[in-house]
Amino acid sequence: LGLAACGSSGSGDSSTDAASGGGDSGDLITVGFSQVGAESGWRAANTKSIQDTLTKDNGFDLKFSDAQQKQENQIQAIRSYIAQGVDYIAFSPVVESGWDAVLEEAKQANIPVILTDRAVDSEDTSLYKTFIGSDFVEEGKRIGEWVSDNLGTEPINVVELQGTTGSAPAIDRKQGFEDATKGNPNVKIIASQTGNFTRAEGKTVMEGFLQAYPDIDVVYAHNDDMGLGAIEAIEAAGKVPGKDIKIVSIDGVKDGMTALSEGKINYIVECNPLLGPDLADIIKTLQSGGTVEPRIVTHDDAFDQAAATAALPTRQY
Amino acid sequence: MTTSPTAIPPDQPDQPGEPDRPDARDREPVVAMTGITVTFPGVKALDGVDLRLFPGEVHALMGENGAGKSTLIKALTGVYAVDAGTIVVDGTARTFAGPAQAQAAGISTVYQEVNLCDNLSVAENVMLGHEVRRAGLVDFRGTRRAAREHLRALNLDIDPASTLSSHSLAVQQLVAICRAMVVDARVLILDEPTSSLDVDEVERLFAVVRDLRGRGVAILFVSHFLEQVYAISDRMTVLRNGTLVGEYRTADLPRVELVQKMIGRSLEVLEQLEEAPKRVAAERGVQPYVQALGLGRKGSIEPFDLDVYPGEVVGLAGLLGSGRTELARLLYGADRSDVGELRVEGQPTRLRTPRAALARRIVYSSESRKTEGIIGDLTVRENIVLGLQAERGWLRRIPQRKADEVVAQYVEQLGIRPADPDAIAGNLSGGNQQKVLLARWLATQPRLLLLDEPTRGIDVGAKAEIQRLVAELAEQGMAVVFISAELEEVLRLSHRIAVMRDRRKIGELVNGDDVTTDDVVDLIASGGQDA
Amino acid sequence: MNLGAIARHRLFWPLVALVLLLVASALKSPAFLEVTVRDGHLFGGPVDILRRSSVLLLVALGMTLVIATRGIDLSVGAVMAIAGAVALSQIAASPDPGALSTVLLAMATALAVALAVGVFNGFLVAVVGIQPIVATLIFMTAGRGIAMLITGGQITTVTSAPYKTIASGYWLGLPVAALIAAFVFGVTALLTRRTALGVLIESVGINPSASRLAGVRARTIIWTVYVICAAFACIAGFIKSSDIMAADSNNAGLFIELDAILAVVIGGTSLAGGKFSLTGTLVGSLVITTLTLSITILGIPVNAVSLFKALVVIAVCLLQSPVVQHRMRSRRRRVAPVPVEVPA
Amino acid sequence: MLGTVVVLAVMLAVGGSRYENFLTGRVMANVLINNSFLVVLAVGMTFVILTGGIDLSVGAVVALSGCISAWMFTHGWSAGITIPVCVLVGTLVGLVVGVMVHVFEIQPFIATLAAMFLARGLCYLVAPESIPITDPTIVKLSQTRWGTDDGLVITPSGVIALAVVAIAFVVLHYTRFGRTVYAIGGSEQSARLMGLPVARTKVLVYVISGTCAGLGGLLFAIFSRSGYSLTGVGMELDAIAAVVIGGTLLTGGSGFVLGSVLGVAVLGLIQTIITFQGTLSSWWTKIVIGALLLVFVVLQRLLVLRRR
Ligand SMILES: Nc1ncnc2c1ncn2[C@@H]1O[C@H](COP(=O)(O)OP(=O)(O)OP(=O)(O)O)[C@@H](O)[C@H]1O
Ligand SMILES: Nc1ncnc2c1ncn2[C@@H]1O[C@H](COP(=O)(O)OP(=O)(O)OP(=O)(O)O)[C@@H](O)[C@H]1O
Ligand SMILES: [Mg+2]
Ligand SMILES: [Mg+2]
Repeated sequence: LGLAACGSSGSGDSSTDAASGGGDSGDLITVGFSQVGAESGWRAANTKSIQDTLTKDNGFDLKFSDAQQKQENQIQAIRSYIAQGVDYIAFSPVVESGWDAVLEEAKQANIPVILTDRAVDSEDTSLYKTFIGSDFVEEGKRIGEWVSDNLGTEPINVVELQGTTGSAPAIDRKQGFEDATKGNPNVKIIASQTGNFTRAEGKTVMEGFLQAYPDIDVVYAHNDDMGLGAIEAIEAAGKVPGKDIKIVSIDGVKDGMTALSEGKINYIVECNPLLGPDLADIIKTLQSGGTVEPRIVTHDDAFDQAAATAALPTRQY
Repeated sequence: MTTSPTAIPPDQPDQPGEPDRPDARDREPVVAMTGITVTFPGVKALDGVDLRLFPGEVHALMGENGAGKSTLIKALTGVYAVDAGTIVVDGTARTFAGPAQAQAAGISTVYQEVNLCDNLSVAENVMLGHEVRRAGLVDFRGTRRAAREHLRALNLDIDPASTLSSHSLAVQQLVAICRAMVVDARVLILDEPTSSLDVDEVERLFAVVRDLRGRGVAILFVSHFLEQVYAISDRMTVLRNGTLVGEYRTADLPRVELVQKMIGRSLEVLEQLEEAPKRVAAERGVQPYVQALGLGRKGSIEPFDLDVYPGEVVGLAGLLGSGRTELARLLYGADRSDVGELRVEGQPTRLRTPRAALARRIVYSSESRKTEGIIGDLTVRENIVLGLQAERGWLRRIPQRKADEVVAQYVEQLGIRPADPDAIAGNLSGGNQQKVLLARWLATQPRLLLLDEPTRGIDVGAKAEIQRLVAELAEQGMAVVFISAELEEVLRLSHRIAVMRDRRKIGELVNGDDVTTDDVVDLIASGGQDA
Repeated sequence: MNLGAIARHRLFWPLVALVLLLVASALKSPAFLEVTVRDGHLFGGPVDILRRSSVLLLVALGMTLVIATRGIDLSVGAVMAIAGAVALSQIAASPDPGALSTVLLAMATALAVALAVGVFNGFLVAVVGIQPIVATLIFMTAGRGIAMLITGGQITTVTSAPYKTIASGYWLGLPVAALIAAFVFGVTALLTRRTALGVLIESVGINPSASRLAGVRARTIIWTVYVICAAFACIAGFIKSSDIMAADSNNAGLFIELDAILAVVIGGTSLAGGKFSLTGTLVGSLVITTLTLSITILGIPVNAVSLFKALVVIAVCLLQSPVVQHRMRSRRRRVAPVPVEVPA
Repeated sequence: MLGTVVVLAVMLAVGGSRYENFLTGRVMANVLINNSFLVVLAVGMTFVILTGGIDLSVGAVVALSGCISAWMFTHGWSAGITIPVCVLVGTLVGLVVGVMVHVFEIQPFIATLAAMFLARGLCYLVAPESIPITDPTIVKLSQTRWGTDDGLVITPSGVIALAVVAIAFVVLHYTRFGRTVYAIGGSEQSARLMGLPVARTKVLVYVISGTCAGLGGLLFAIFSRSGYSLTGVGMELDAIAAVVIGGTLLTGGSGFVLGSVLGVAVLGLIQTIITFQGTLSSWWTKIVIGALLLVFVVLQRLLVLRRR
């Protein structure tokens, strides 16, 4: 089903051709993309980047679907893409495991699959071409290292605002942080609770922490939104976020970066959502018969307050 | 004979040894309840009551509304737990955990309120739990066939496959009775089975009951119709206010004495009952309060004309399912008419909702008080003022004082018991619920009162009271439409009688002293040709 | 009143649960129950609980009325999201986000939108006759989509002092959010108990067909409760978005309908409709809010949070159940429950 | 149920005319394959709703059953033991719920909500992270396809789902138990006074729903070959929606299990249409799902009113 389309499409750098070629859909590469959902600002930016890059002008016919955070919807969408006979399938898996069956179907239909943002745990790596995205453990590690180096010079009490219980970023970011701070006896995680990656729950949990533990030094939030919620809680309790209680988080969304430049957050490790251009490149490469690395780690910056102030004017998301 | 109204007369229950029916003496009672006491929060519904049922006997359980008849039945069948007392069935003491166990022990019951599942077919309602099965699976054809046979026994020629809800309450009552007959019960309990049946149905039922009696079944029968009780029962137990008055052989107890034992008062009430309420001739020539011109509704009632004048009681006579209820519902806007015109005081009016009728001072008291009348979880007070309140709208709440006044007036006037405005209406006895419903409508001071079986399940005293009330209200200028399965009652009260058959109004009779039930029955039989 | 009578009260066990949770929290963190005055405001755990329970209480109050008519409203969370999205995107777009007039106008717009949703829900249930759970499921899904459409899927953040006051401000030393909830509670209590609305709602809930025949405008009443419910959810949405000064369309009020229903039921109102208790709902809301707060304070491990919640809820429900209540009375008696009639 | 059929046909016609490859065997087969677990859940839910109850725990039970099976497989248990266990987990939860509802008279909504929290809580304990399932039986089950080459295929899960539907149909319509279910839904009090085994039936109904949820969990485990604690969030609402769309009244006493299957088909088709459209943003997806649901229930309602 998918083969005919593959054979007939143009080669190499076809973006300009396709743009001038206009509506002839035969020249367009059909890509089915199944997004996790729209659960956060980060995800919205990610979606936008993909939708803005895989346009008709750039030679793509994007079939987009939102799985509403349900794996069954995502499997259903991928099956539907296979039935529709798309050229490529890309998706951000809701969960790591459970993709073998449907990916095998794609493989049988000769449709190449690209994973974005989150990995799958299939042992058979031939099921997908590549996985492009950040390394969550690494993100946690970088935060941990920064905390250990910059704040861990004296004994500090850290509270952790975890992401959604059981989700891969939550597990990995916790893991990375713990790995990095294990060696430093000064860093002590005194409490850890889930804030579900949301601002409101971040605030709620932080309020609880502030009631329960009078001596919090550092907040480690698994994403910016929970960090921003924590800022509200800390301010409401009459303390100064960024000074009385330091905050570190992951993501680097605009609100987070603004708070960082205002000194309310102390350190952010970026988790780049702009995967659209990379995805387009990978597809173009594959289309022209090239090969790609099985794991492409996106470039993630890390920002302290000065860097944030500098970067803020040019931030896209 | 003089007894104080409160004290229970020291009647001696007849000696069980005394032969009443030829073979009763050597039989042990199949059910013997002794010293039964049941209390609900705040109410002692039964206090040390005894009851014995003998095989091959019809035993009537008598008492006013709220005397505890239904409670006693429910205590026997395990619906309520008893606080004290013993229940002996077949010589062994039993406590049933529920109707299922009682049924298994051969006690089959028709409870007072129709308790069937109206989402299911007639056949299933009759046969549920006893379906004909083949290879473990329900055989619907066989089940329907069996059901049809059971229905035939009661002369009920309805399609067993039709859903129960499509039938009138009276039919449902017959179906419930049918259901009780399906099991080969040794004890059959009928709690007011005849309350909405007409003469023919009652006769039919009695034929079946006699037949069962002949086969040695013990039957417990509850009714407020004294004629019926005397026609069928061999023995009776009288309750008053939750206490036992005594057990008697029917033959030994004249009606007058029975009533006296039931209500603990002198003969007055009975006399009232006998005496026809005065019918005051309507002042003809006045505009009718309500005038239906070719009013009808497809599939439910053919177009009919009907005038109801102020001060007039119009009775509706007809057999089961003849469409009396439907007619009343059209006049109330409970169902919407699709042809014809309705005039209220000469003004063409479309009644789209009951609320619109209410605004024109037309009210309707439904025959099925359980599903369309009483708001079970609300108090007596709230139920009584509901009609008034609905009329005033939600914003202007009826002041507490006014509500209390109104409620007190009707509780007193209708003898609602317990006389506690804060009692939960759903816990009242059936008859008292009916009174509450009536109170609700009287409180709105309507101009036209549509009464659908208002005396259903009401005790003799209260019935007389209600009849008097209706006559009195008409005298004061209220227009009344009166529906009752009891033809005598219709005849006694109405100035005019509209006769219905097959969902059609077939004629009208002007009532007079010379009109008898036979005239009405003839009219129905003739289908209105000579009307 | 003797002890037995107190123990038999419907709200006895919920209150016990509330006290136990508070005591446990206070044991873990002794400062928890202290109320201090700081900058003229009251501070401390109890105040915090009051402030925090306002959102749930508002939603649950509306839900109580809906449930009393035998209905259910699953769309409350979506309405909260819409309220926040409309209000905040309007404030964010205005040239002067800090002006009181801007904020009031934005809130009025949001309220209008929320009322429209309520009207829509009520229409589906009361007029078209769709079962409440499905009728409101429509807006539970679509409403959140609309909220995200308004904010473009982003979290809209604003800085506006008057708006911030709603959730974080204090008046007369008390949190404004709690005062708003208390005010709405008072108004609802007046509306239902000083007028006939309450009893009419109950009558419609207990027996709709009998109520209609009694002349009660059943349809209008059912319609009204959905509108009221949406309005209350809208106010809750204001508090929620003001709390974080951001409209998080995807997460605002997510799953709050379940908590609200739980609060209503713990408060003793039956889902089968009929009699309702606003005080009960208040207690229910406090229990659930305290439960959530105590999870953090007691340091329940992340993986056990759900389990902890389940066990508390089950314990309260079991103790409150008619059967256990009966058992605990010295005089035992078995009365067949009076089931609520459900006409098919 | 006629309304459901008509609207379903309309949806297919519209979809077929709008999208290429829509009316193909493969797409239609996918609707069943992708929703086999939902079919089983909806069947169980139908029993509960017919008695006038509701079961909110099924989504979480699906997750629990999946997590337990994944956990057991990783700890070396064989499929012969694991599969029954993960179905019985559902049965057990159903039994607990049934006892809470019947013996303790806790309202079904609350009892099952508590069971939902409980099951979800147990999930986190059993499997904090998602666990892949590599057991050969499961892999085999998930890979087997019977059918034609053009995609009109059926999977073992699909067969199980259809078998469950058939059994449920017979049980509901042709056994005393099934008729008692309807009777209880019509009027529980009447059913009790009629001497029907109300207690047993009510408990059993939740046991059935729980068992179906356990089986649904197994099917989901086969479908996704993994166990994950966040599986099936909101799935109970899908199941309830399917049942109600299929024409069953939430007040109980009226409805058909086949209707529920059609309800699942409607939900599956809505999802399919959305992927075929392929241009809907996340929020428009939600709005369109809501709108289609609206169109659907209103149409169905109108059809019912017409027939009166
Ligand atoms: N479930 C209950 N809760 C509280 N009180 C009850 C309950 N059931 C009955 N009662 C009370 O018990 C008393 C006896 O009622 P019962 O129904 O037995 O009367 P009855 O003799 O059958 O009257 P009727 O002829 O009107 O049917 C009444 O005062 C009634 O209010
Ligand atoms: N004996 C019967 N056989 C068949 N159908 C019956 C019978 N009795 C009543 N029905 C059905 O019951 C339905 C309701 O009739 P309706 O309620 O108008 O009766 P009614 O005149 O008010 O009599 P009642 O209230 O005494 O039952 C009718 O549709 C009729 O078909
Ligand atoms: Mg009685
Ligand atoms: Mg009638």
